[in-house]
Amino acid sequence: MLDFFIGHYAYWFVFILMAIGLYGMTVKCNLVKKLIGMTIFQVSIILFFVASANKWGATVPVLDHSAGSIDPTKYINPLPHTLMLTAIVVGVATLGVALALVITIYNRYQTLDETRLLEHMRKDDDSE
Amino acid sequence: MILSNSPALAPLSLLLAAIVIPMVAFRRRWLAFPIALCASAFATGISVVNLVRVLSEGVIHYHFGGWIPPIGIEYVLDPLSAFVTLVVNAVSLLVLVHAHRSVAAELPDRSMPYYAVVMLMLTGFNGIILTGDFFNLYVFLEISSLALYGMIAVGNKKSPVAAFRYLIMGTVGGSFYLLGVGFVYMTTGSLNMADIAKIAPTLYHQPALVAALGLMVVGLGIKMAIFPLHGWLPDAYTYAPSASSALIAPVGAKVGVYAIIRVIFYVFGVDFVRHSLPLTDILAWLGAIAIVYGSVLAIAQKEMKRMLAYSSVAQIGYIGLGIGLANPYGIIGAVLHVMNHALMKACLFLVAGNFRLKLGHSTIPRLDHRVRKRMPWTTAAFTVGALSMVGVPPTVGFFSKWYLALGTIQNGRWLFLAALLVSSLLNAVYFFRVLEKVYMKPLEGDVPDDGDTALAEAPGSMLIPTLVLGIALLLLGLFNAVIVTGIITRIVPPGM
Amino acid sequence: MKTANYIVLLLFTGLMIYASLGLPQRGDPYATINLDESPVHSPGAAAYYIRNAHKDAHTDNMVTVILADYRGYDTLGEETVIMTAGLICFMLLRRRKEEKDENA
Amino acid sequence: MRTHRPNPIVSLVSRVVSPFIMMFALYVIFHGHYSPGGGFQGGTLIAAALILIRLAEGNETAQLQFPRAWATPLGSLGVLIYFGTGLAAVFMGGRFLDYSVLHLAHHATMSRSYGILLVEIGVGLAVTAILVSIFDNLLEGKPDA
Repeated sequence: MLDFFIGHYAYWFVFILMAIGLYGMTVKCNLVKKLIGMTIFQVSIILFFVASANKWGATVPVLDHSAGSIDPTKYINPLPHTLMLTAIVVGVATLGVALALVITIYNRYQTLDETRLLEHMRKDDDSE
Repeated sequence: MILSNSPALAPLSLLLAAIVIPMVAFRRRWLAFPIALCASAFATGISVVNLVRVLSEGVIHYHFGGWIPPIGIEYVLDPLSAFVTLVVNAVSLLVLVHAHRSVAAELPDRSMPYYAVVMLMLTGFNGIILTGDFFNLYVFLEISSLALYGMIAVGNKKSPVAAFRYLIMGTVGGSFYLLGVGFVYMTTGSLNMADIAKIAPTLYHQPALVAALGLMVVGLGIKMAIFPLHGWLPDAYTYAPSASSALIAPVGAKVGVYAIIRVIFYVFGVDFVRHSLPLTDILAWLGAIAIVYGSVLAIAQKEMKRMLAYSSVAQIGYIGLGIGLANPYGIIGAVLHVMNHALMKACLFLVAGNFRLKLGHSTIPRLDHRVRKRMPWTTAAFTVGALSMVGVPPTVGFFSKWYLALGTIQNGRWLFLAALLVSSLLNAVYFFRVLEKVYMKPLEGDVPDDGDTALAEAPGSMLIPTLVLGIALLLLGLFNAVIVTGIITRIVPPGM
Repeated sequence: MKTANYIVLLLFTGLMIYASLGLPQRGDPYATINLDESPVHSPGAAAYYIRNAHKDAHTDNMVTVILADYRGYDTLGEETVIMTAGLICFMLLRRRKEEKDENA
Repeated sequence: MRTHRPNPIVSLVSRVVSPFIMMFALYVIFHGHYSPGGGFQGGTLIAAALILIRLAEGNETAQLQFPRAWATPLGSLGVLIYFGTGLAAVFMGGRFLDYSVLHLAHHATMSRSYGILLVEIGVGLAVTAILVSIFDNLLEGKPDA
């Protein structure tokens, strides 16, 4: 039972973090707060992968020549780390585009509050 | 050399164009369009070659860097992926030809980055379709979605808000998909689709794998706007520049549909889905609801692009219904409808673009029969597209509905059959509303019939793609038996 | 509306935690992902990388070898993603400045 | 920066620190074969050094160091280095991104090693240029400019 807990509790914290991120994205009205939630959400998934790469008693995946023959149990799984390097870059790129959109929106409407933004848009629709 | 590398060449040529455009066309902007057009034409040619090769040689695997699959990344060229790449590349080539004038009119000073971003979107789509690796699919999904956010955001005043909402939704979708990949990787230890297809049947009722399937389908569903997750779609299509909506609407959602077909039927397999999660039933019900919901809302719209956007929701419902039926007729209908809807939507959006260029608007109540007199060819193309959407026999639209109807009858789902029939009526209502304005409505007031010389047929670069699509709708309808027996029957996945 | 949101979030977290119960023990060196062979006898990718990275590419850092060689196509995609982001920021925000540059 | 007030301490410290960050970044890129590191990490560090100068010295002064017009073509060049390495392999008769056929060294494994280095340099260049470009563009689109 305790073994099972130790083998899984990290994932549960990751999912709680994920829920916090989703909360920021869905409930908050300010667009920048939504972006903060989005970043938390993405980081939680990165943590999920990195947590899964762990092996007890293993070291970083850089070959140690002094160890002689290669023992896969002595190095943590390198694949999730590689995938997450890519995912981090994707996250940065998305954040950059999102900030560009936020700046464009602020320049046009002078507000970042979603409810007021929708009001402005409805007004524009009526005037057309 | 070209032949041995042909599976990878379509996305790579598009990517090369996207890299070269910012370097070459930074100061000489007029170069951007020819480069983009050449790359798109080359990709279309390569897709034709690939389809012919697949039909004669069988499935082709392409290993990047020479590494064998679970170690490296592979591209898989089977009849389904070859067919869908050809549809995507050919339709976008036609739309790109059409887009030149409307980009010059709507985005005069941003044409260089715009064409580069269009090339990146097509790279992403080709990559998603061809890849045989789950993580590679995620990377290309993100390339195409980032490009889509950008293409939507350069429209009118409201477009950045629409793009931002799509960005938030799309990121949730992409992250769900990535989480699903994580679950799959941790339970099976592999990222290669063919490898997982072998391992998954040994893991029925493994909650992590079931969750992975659910997360992947929901994630892709958000990206492709399956019915309850379609919230971002109408605004995005309406506020985007007309070149963007004509490029995104026909092919964007189809790529998501393709990915869902691939994940459900080729990776996890029908048996896994039947044993673990009532996913196909859910998809079928959502599809049926989407068909009716989208059609009803389309009737209520005044703006033509928004009407077409809601009609897209309905049409994606047809495809979802076909997938959800999970029998051979359903799959044939769904894949055929992928092609049909790409052609029909492209045709109709091009017509909307022509109206926008010549009339300055595409609002339905303001159309009148002057349009038919001055723009006869555009009106003819619209008529063919509308008839095809309704499903009148000689056009392609009839045949996919026919196969879907056969599928519902085979499964004995009469309610879904009813949804199909009702939606055909609703389609007729909202398209005949436009046709009635164009053909019947007399001029308002005493405006002299030939006083307005500005109103004329669209220029050749816009008219020809529209007409080609209109003729293709008729021809492919007449020869659809060839496509179905030659290509699509070979797509029906194993286990059905 | 807000309460519905909270309920959905709680349900999501609960479902995910339930799904995670089926995952292998974290840190187990003999879990499926870390084996040399998958259950259907295809090579296990992670163990292959650890064993052969140095032999194949004469590079000690396995992450570098996977990133640039075994899964190099992913990294090309990653580059493309960030180039897309740069181009979109350019397209959305750099307009007035470009005109100014050309006038000068 | 709109209201840039020069501060001698900030200016001096960032001017001194920035070259060392870049030095370390080059180490991270070129030593990525033997220790944690690589193109993306190093590229981000160079971009951080450039952005530090932009923040401390004001955007106009920083243009002397890295003009904003370079960023987009340079980023494309970085991706082109990566893409070109892959395409060269196709022309030498291998698969896309198969560095062993490139004959960068006598042995196929060493050739792979050099191929990886080449690709990492491309990644570093692209990431540097594009992160700076995103920063510049965000600054340029600032409200009421």
